[in-house]
Parts: sequence; structure tokens; C-alpha cells
Amino acid sequence: MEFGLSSEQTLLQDSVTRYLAEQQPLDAVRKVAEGENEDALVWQGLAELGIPGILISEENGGLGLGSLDAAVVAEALGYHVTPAPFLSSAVIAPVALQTAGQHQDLLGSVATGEIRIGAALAEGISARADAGVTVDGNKLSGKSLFVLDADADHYLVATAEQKLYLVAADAAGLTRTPLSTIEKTRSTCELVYDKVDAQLVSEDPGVLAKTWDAALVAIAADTLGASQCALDQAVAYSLQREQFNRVIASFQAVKHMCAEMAAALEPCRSMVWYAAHALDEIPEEATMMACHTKAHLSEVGQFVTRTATEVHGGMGFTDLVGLHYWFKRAGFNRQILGTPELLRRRAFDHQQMVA
Amino acid sequence: MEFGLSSEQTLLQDSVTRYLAEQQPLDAVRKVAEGENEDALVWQGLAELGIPGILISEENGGLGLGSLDAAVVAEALGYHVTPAPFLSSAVIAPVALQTAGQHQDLLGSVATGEIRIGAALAEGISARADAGVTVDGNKLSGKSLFVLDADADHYLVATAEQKLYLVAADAAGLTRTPLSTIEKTRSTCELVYDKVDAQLVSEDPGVLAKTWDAALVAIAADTLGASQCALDQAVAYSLQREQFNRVIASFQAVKHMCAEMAAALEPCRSMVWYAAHALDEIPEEATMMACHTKAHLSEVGQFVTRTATEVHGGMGFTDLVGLHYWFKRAGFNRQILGTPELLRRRAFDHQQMVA
Amino acid sequence: MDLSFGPEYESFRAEVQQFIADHGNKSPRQGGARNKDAITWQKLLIENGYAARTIPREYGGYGAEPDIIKSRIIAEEFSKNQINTGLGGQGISMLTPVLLEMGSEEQKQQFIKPTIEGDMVWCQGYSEPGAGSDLASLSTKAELDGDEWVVNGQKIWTSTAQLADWIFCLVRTEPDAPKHQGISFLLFRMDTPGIEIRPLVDMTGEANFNEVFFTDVRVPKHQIVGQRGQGWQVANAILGHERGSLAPPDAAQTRLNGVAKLMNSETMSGEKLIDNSVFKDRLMKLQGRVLAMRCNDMRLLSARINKGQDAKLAGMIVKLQGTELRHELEALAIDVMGEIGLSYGSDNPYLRGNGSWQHTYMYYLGLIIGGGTSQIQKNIISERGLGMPKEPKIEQGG
Amino acid sequence: MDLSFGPEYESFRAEVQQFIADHGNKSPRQGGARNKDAITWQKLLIENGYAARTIPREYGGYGAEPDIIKSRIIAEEFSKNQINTGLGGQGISMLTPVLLEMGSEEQKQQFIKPTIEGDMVWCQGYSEPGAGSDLASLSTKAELDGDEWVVNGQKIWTSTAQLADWIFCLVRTEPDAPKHQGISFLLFRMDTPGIEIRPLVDMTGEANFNEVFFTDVRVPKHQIVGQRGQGWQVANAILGHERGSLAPPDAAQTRLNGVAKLMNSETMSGEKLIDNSVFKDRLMKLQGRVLAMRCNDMRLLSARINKGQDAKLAGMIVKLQGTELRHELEALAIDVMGEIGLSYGSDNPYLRGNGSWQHTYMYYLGLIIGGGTSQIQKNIISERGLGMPKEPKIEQGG
Repeated sequence: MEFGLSSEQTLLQDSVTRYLAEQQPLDAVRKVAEGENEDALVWQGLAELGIPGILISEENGGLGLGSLDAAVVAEALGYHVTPAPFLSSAVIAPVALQTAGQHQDLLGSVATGEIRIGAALAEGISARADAGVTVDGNKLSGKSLFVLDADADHYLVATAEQKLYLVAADAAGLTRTPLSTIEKTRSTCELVYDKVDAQLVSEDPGVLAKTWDAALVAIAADTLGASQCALDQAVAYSLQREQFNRVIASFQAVKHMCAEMAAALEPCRSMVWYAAHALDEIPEEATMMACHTKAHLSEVGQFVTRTATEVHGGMGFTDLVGLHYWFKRAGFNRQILGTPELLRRRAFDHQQMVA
Repeated sequence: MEFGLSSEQTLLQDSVTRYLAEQQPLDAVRKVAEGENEDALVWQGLAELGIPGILISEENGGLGLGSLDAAVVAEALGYHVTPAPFLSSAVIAPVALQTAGQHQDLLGSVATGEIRIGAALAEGISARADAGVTVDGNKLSGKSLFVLDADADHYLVATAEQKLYLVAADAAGLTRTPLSTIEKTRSTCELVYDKVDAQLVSEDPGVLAKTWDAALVAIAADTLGASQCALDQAVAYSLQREQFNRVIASFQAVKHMCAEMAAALEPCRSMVWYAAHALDEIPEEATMMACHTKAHLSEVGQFVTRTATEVHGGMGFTDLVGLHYWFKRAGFNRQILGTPELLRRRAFDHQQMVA
Repeated sequence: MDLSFGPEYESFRAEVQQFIADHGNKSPRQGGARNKDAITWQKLLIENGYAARTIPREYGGYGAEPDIIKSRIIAEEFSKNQINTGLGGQGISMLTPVLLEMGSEEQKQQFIKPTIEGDMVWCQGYSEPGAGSDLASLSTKAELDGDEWVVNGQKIWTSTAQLADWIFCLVRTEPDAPKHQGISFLLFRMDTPGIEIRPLVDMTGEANFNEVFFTDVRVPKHQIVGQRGQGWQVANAILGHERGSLAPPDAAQTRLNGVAKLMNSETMSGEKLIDNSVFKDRLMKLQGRVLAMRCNDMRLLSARINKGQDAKLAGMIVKLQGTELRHELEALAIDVMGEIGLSYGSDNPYLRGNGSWQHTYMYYLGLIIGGGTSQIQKNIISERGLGMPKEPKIEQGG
Repeated sequence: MDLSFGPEYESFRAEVQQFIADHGNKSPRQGGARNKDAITWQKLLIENGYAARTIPREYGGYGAEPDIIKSRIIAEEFSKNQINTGLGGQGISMLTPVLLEMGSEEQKQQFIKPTIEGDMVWCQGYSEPGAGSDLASLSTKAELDGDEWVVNGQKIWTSTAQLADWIFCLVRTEPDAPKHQGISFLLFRMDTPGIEIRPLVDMTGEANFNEVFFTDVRVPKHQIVGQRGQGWQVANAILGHERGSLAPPDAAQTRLNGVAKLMNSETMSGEKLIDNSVFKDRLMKLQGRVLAMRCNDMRLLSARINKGQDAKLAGMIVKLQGTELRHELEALAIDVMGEIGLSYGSDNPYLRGNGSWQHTYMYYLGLIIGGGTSQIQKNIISERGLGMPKEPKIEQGG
């Protein structure tokens, strides 16, 4: 019995972490966030480590690793608020296409980082505003909001009937408009379809469900990393910042804020591990765990990134320290692909709590 | 403009407080809670101050005061965890009978403390379990749970159709069984009706609603008093208890717990005042304010009495200090005549928040 | 309990209403320093006693006796009719009262009139990167060189520094004195050589504040308020003014109505969010807290009118409770909107309320921290409100 | 990630299952000291290695090598089949490990066997009214008079004092030494003259604990574990044992299922409470936290099996999070029941779950406070877990 990361997984996390710490410090993140650089650069770097293909099977040209490996990478990316299309290209698209067994020929180029596949799932989950996608033949009409990755080459699109389609970014009749959000490290866009040619991925709602579950765990892992970094920064800052002739880490109020963050966050690590493991190995718990893990991490992530900001005092509010990148990362993760309330409802519906 | 207590109200509160502090210290409360004494003793003492008749009009033999006066007394009773049937006999019954204009001849004896009227309203508010009261002619059948005051001479009974009746405690076909709860300072019972003769008070659901509103504010005021006393005890204890060679009040964690209690509680005082004032003077806000005030005080009361217990450390858990009387008083007040969730729903329904 | 202001004030209210009826059309849509319409409007307000109301006529004010109820009536009527209430800014809200209290006659003559009329704009130089909660540990220093102070150091959180003509600034003039006794309160022009302003971008993405750097900034010796070393006392004479206004409960009520409106228009999978019991319960929970704070505010107003009433604790908790409440209100709005709640930036067509939900959510987190963090507030409440001991002194090296 | 114990342990599990099949019918319904059936059962368990498993045979145990997985399998199978897991009590859980670690050979011979077999019942004398969080400040003193210690003072929170044959007790023997170095660890009989026991009623209304008063209690000199003045170190060798077990996550899961069941059977105005979205959301929120703690627990088990894994922080937070979680779970159950949730006392026909909801709600508040309050837990987490400084020393008179 071993509950935790294998030595290979630790190595994987270390190698991603080392790359990000060296090549993608906050200054580099800032350049992408402020529009000076594109996230293609870091994605290419990650591609050299094989990251885009982490969930892509070896015969499809990827590393063929599992969900826990993907979670471990997601955590590292969250820790470094890395601007990269990991969630859509490396998790959502590969899981969908491989589960459906369709269009897997695309995945080789995804694994090398040559092409990116964005994800327009929101309308299959809980349609907002006047969005929604309808199908006539293999033509899509309507629109998708807050599509992940404004720079993708293809998009995986969910319809209101929970079918999945693939459309090319340059397809006739497709209009793509970036949507600016609080989160500048990852881009979203709106897609408007006017009878756009689409390729069916799956009509089985189970494929969307499985894809969604995988995405939820990856998002939770990203929040775990972001929150852990916010906590680490708060502790480090408190040990160095002096007020009233002592480091603020010596004030019981500050100590207790940090202790509360750690106490809330530490069990989340095990929860993310287990939820990722369940995706591959314990199918009967997978959806319930995925929903709970994303919902719980959303709550904890909000608490931790906010409290870490408070520990930083005024500096936490400035762009100088940049702590807000972590705050916004956790905030973004909370809202996308299901708010905590929606996911808790789904978790309830997916278990027989009482006879 | 004067938002607060008049000098008469301050005098009233002082006189009740002085009586309770002198004649009803915790030892006396304990005797009632442990079944050694009856609450009739304190009720007689309060009757000498006119308290049972506080809301009874002068022509009906009472003091003819207003809801804010009643709230001020309820706060004092909560502060001293006084075992007395104030809520049922001095608030619920007088409001119901005077609003309906029925059976007011009873109120003279209520005002002197000679007779007590219990309140069986729960089934008119949100029936639980298999309880419920039906009427045939003027005969009641069924049962009421958690009726306030197990020792009353008459009971005000609400039916599922929100009508109000009065029954005598010794009426044929009525079975009364005390129900033990965590709260030993106030008694509750079950009433089982087997074609019991009853006198109609009102068929108008508005009478029950108005009575309920008055009860909600009185309960909130009781919680305000109980919470304030718990906070006062916590501060006093922290200033006297030493650990690690200093009074625990000098630890920032303890200070902040007390500050959080005070910050949550202090606005509640104004809220209770306003809600009580609204009962008499601002009818369009009365129900909304009553629901919110009881719901909000329930949350704050739970937080404060729990945190005060924590400040006391192990001593707070013992019966020696007796702090649990305040904890349970606030706990009882939270559950009766509408949980916070139910009252918030009612508050929502009673206002036009959006067009 | 009497919630009316009484008949004697109703004629005053009628006067205010008449003024609004006559002149309301001149109310500028945008306020702020350097805005010509706003300055013209400000002068009209002063003339009629609706701004600088209690400032003596000799210094350019209206010269009325302080009357809290009249001030409240003015505020209520202007707010109800969405009329611009005149210029704000730290020169008017903070420096003017300090000059009236502690300034020399010459200083009052020189500064108050142009300040309240909007012709002289000020910024405040208090906080420093190393002196936040512990403001008295500030280290910007001023040394006397002949007839001039030579100022060196850095200030932060200086709003409107780019616009300001002058700064009122705390500097350390007696380095060897205990920290609260070594500070002086200087006034100087922002175009003095040696001043550099850098915009300070915050988490909202805007530069609401600045950093200001001083390098050998030379200030005439007499531009000091109070005595040398008395600056801490001078500043504290007005510090209290800032607190309560950070979390006005009426604004919270307006905001709460805004969330309800949002819930009424937004849908999730076809369901109106106002019909979602979980969000509705959260909304009502917050309304309970908003109502409690509104009642608390009435009590505070009453205590200001009726001197006998004690509302000390009720006043002390306003900032702590009010800022937290607002932060949570904005958070609910964001949650309710799901993905749409992430929108930020005027080019996003799904932006709701001009992006104010996300903006205010972050801004109020800033306010929870700023102007005395919640931790400092709790220290104050427990010490001054509940009589608990101050943080004990630490053994050196301990 | 490997959640199975592997095939080599499956035969062990089969053995345990066989034992349960053969002997499960002898499992006593009630455990507890002085219960004959429980003592007989305990001896059968020891014989088969299901109790006192790793205690050497020479002291009456089963003498197995420590094997965390086997212990877990035993626990799992016994729990699954609701089989009594043998005697508990502080003599077995706390004193026995300390004697094995620090006791003299004579003490081991004398005490361990009768203790684990349930023939000798112990109580613990650590806390005092004046020494709670600051346990080392205890003041019960023992003075040497010839060959005997003379003990005077008072203990509190002493469970099973009325039943106990013996007490293991911390006393101050060196009043002039620094507080952690003046304490000794004594063992003495509870029928020694001069001991008075008073039941300590707590907020649940039960006397789960006692106060114990010592007046000139004479204890033979040699009844000390470790050296004079070493008592603090002796006690700390086992203090860690207590923490984690206060908030087992499996119990939280069982309890959560209980709330769900309650919500399925209770109604409000005809609506099943499991259909009430607000309560459902609260239930699910708590389930998220329960699941997180269960996963955390798996990690802790794994770290005990696989020595290389670091789970220090994961272990440190268990008590803080677990006790709070349980308290909130019980609170939800009470809220869900409305007035019925107030029921307390076996004569109340509306009592649900034997009154355990209210009881456990209060009892867990006691646990939040006891065994190291949440405030102390946060100090420990921040200092030992996060490397933040200890509370600085205070200037005397400061």
C-alpha cells in the first residue's frame, strides 16, 4: 500500500518545477499577462518535456501517463501561475478524443505542441446568458462563451445535448473574439458559429462527463499549486517583514492565519491525489470525487489566496509583489466548468446517499 | 431623532437587571434547571415588577408598553438565563389575544402572573414529524410538539390552516407530556388533543403572523442578552486566568476571538431595537425585520456562545462555571419557531427585492 | 426611539430640495480634481452651504454651526436625487480639519480657501513601504539646512500624487527621539525639485495609488504644522476621520439590491438564479448582516446627535465588519455569474455592471488590508473596546 | 499510488475473518473496565494477537513485530463486522507504551500484564485547574518524607477515576527547578488514604470526568517512572499518541451518512429535508471536507508504512480540522431537525439517534478545547509545521 506519488511522479514534478522556476519566473509570466509575449513560448518549452502529450497514449504519440501524473503537472503549473493551454490541450482534448476513439490522428501534433485544441464545454454543462450550440447535420450554429484558449487551432465543442464536436479555428462561419477576464495568464474567447462545419467526436454524454471529470481534477490540482505557493509566499514574507520591531511572523494573529491556511490546504493535496487516481482506477467514485475535489479546492483556494494577501498587508494588494496572480488564478479556477454550488449538486446526484 | 432606548426603557432594563442579578443568580437558575425549584418563583418576582403584563394594555390590566420595552426585558432575561415563561405568557399570548380582540378577559390574570398561557405555534409555522392539529366544530384533534411552557394554565394553539385557538390545560381529552430538551431553563411539552374543546381566537392567518413576528423579535432579544453575557464572561475570565505566566487576555489569539465576538454582536443590539420598533411603528418592514433579526441573531449567538466557551478552555466545558447555560439558551432560541434557513426564506418572500 | 428628524428640520429639507430643483441640472456628471464644471459646482455649493458648510467664512467656507442632522439631510437629498456632493480628496477631508485645529493663522489664510474651492489639490504622504501598520516607524527624514528642510525618503499609497499641487507629509526630524516624538508634519509643493512619482499598479490592474520618492527636496522651514516633533499628534487629530467612511452601510444596501437584480436577470441552465435556493439563502444571509450594519449606523448617527448615548464599540467595529461584508457581497455576485463573473475589461461584451463586481471585490480586499488591517482593528477593539491588555513588550533578543 | 495491501496480506485478512467467524459471537456488546465478558474477550484477543499485539510475550502480550498494515486489517475487519476491539482506557493506550519505553524491568513485570488483561485499571493525573494549555505549570507537589512521597494538590479531567485501581500522575518534586525540569512521574494506588474523587459534570450533563484531590497521600519512593525531575520527558514520550485518534475520519463519514439518513426521514412542512437545496448544499460541503480528511488519513497511514514519505504537516492538522468538522456535522443535524433537534433525555419520544446529535455536538466542542485547544494547535502548526517563531519572551512587568 502506497498512497502518494511514485518516484517517477516526483521526478516528473521536479523536472517541470525546475523548468518553470528557471525559465518562467514571475517576470516571464508578467510579460504574457501584459501582452508582451505569447504563451506559445512556455508551451514549446513544456513540449520539450513532453507535457502536452502527458495523457496521450504512446501509439498516439504521447507519454501515455495517467491522471495522477497530469495532476502533478497541473499542480506545478498552478504553483508557478504558468500561462499555458494545459487544461484544454493536454487534458480535455486528449481525454475526449481518446475516450471517444475519434480523430486521434490529431493528437500527435498536440503532443509535440504544434497544434492546440481549445475547449468550449460550458454550454454542455450549464448554459449561461443566451449562449448555446445547436447542430443541423454536421453544421454548428449558436455560440460558446468563455472557451478555453483564445489561440487554439481547433476547438472541442459541447452542445446543449452534451454531444461533442471538433471544429477548426479557421472554419468558414466561425467568429472568434477574445474575452478579457481577471485572469491574464490564461485566455478565453467567444466562438460564434454560423453553420460551421464540424466533426462529430461523440454523441454519448458519457464522453463529455468523463472529459469534464478529468478537467475538474486538473483544475483542482492547479488551485492546489496556486494556493500552496500563496501560502509559501505568505510565510516567507512574514518571516522577513518587520513591524513594531519584530518580524510579523512572531505575531500570534499572523501565525494563526498561516496555520489556518496550512490546515485547510494540506488535506487537499491527498484529496487531489485520490481524485486523480479514482479517474483511472476507481470509476464508481470518479465523478463524485472529481466534483467534490474541484468544489472543495475552490473554497479552500479562495480562503488561502485571500488570507495570504492579508498576511502581505498593503504589499499583497500591489502589483509589485504580484501575489494577485495567484489570487486570480484560484478565482478563475473557481468559476470555470462549474461553480462549487453546481458541482456539489452534481456530487449529490451521483451517489446514493440513502436508500 | 433618537435611535436607542428612552430613559424609561433604560430604567425598566435596570430594574429587571437589578432584580435578576440579586434574586436570580446562577445558583437560583441551576435549582430550576435541576428540578429543585419551579420557575413560578421568579415569575412571581417579575410579576411584582409588572413584567408579565408588559404588552398587555392598561385597560386589560397590564403596563401597556411597546415591543421595544418587551425586547429590552427579553434581553435582560437572556442575559441572566432566567427561567421564566416570558415568551409565551408575556409576548405570544397577549399579542395574539389583543390583535384578535378575543378573550382579553384572561389577560388581567396573566398580567398579575396568576395564570400562564403556553404557546403551541410550531404546527402553524412548519409542521414536523407526524404532528398537526385539525379542527372539527370547535374541537381540536391531533398534536402539537415543543409547546412552550409545560406548566401553563391555557394554551394558544395554531392549526395547520394558521388559525388560533385557546384550550384550557385541564380540558377533557387533552394530554400533556413534558419534552426534555438541552435547555433546562425553559420547559416544553407535547399536547395531544382528542376532541378537545377549544375557543376560537382568530381564523385570520394575519393574527398568527403578527404573533409570530413579535415572538421572533423577543427570541432574538433573548439571544442578544445571552450572547452579551457569554462575551462579558469570556473577557472577564481571560483577564483573570493565567497560563504561561500571563493572563490569557494578553494573547493576541484570545484578544482577537473576543474582538470578533464583539464585532459580530454589537450591531445586533441596534438590529433588535429597530426590529422591535418596526413591530409597532413600521408595519411594512415588520415581518422582514423580525425574520432577519431572529435568523441573524441565531447565527451570531451560536458563534459567540461557542467562542466564549473556547476562551474559557476546559472550564467552559464544565458545569462548574455554568457557561453552558448561555450556550444552550442561544441554541434553543436558534431552533424554536423557525430555523435561520426557514426565516431567511420567509424574509425573502416578504419583500419585493426585484421587479 | 424616534426616527424622524422632527418638524423643525423639514423646512430645511424643503430648502435643500428647492436648491436641487433650481440648480440640480448644473450638477456635473463626473467629479474629481481639475474638472472645471466640478469646481464651478463646488463654489455654488459652498455659497449655499452644501459644501464646506462648517468652515468659517473668513477661510472661504459657509460658516454654519455644525449640525449633524442638517448634514445628514443634505446627504440624503443629494443621494436620493443623484446630485454631485462636491469635491472630495484628502486636502478637503483630512488637511482642512487639521489646519483648522492645529494650523497657524497664516496657514489657514493661505491654504483653506483654495483647497476647499478646488484650486489647490493635495496628496497625503503618510505610509511608507517599511511603515504600514506600524506607521510611526516611518523613516523618510527631513534635516534642517539653514532655513530649509531637506527631505529624503519614500512614500507609498499616495493617491492623486500626479494631480496634486501640494503634499502634506509626515517626516522624521528628530532621529534620536522615541519614535512617536520624532515626527514632523510638513507641507510642500509637488513641483519642488527632487520629487519623483511612480504610479503604483494594484491588483485591480489600475494605478489607484502612487509611490513618491524624495531626493534632497528642499522645503522652507516655516512650512510645518505644529511644532517640530509634534507631527504624530497633528496627524492623529484627524486620522479618526477616515475609518467609518470606508464601509458605508447604505452603499452595502444598494449593492445588495444590485446582486438581487443580477440574480433576477442571470440564468443558469435556464433557471433564474433568484430561484436558486442556495444562492437565495446566501443573499438573505448577507441581507441580515447589511441590515444589522444599517441599524448600527442609525445608532451612531443618533449618538452624534444626542451626546449622552454611548456607541463607542458600535463605532469601532464598523470598518472591520463593513469591509468584510462588502467583500463577501461582491463575491456572491461573482459566484452567481459563473464563468461570466470572470469578465474584466470594457471590451468584454459579457461584462456586467461595468466590471464593478470584480473590481470592488478586489478593492474591498484592499480596504480590509488598508487604513488599519483587520488584525489591527481587532487589536483596537479588544484593547480600547473591551479593556484587554496591549501587546506586551518583548524581551530584546527574546 | 497503490491502495491495496498486496496479496501477502490477504491471507492474514482471511485469518482475521476466520477468527471473527469462529469467535465473533463472544464479542461483548458493551466494553469498558470491570466488565467480565469484556475481560474474557480481551484475553482471547491477546491470545490470538488481536489485542496487545506488539507487547512482548514476557509482559503478557502477543509479542508480534509491529506491522501497521496488519493492525489496520484487524481494525478494518473488526469494524466491518462490528466486533468489539478489546479494552481501551488510558492504562492500555498511554501508560503501557510509557512503561515499555521508560519503565524499570520490575515495573514492566508488575504492571503491564494485569493492565492489558483488564485486571488493573488506571486513570491519568496530568491536568490541573490552573494548568491546562500550560500543563508544565502544574502545581500538585510531592515531597520526600523518608521513604515516601507525600502528595498534595488537585487534578482535573481525570476520567474513570472512580473505577481505577491505580493512577499515573505528574507531580512537582523540585519546586526550585525550571518548570519543565521539576516534575516527576509517580504511580500509586487509588485507595491510598487522602484521595478524594468528585465527579465533574460537563455541559453534556454527564460526569465524563472527575476532579481528584490529594491530601497528604503517601506513595512509596520507588513508585516513580524514570528519574526525579524527568517526569515531563517521560509523559511526553507518549503524549503524541493521543492526538490523532480524537477525530477519526471514518467516524466522520459514518456520521455524515447518519445526517443524510436523518434528512431522508425528517420532513418540514411535508418536504423531505433531503430535497431542501440549502441543507443539501451544506451536507455536500461537509462531505467535501470529510473526503479531504479521509484522503489525508490514507496518506498518513501510507507514511507510517513507507518510511520515506513526509506527512508531518498532514499529521499535525488532524486534530484541529477533524474536531471542528465533527462539531459542524452534528450542528447540521440539529439544524435540520428544527425544534426536534432540541430533544435531550431518553424520556423524550422525539429523540433521534438516542440523543447522540446534541451530545456529540457538545462533546466535540469539548474536544476542540481539550487535548490541546485549537489555539495551541495553531501555535504548533505554525511553529513546528511552518517554521514560524515561537511566542517571544515577555519583558517582566511589560
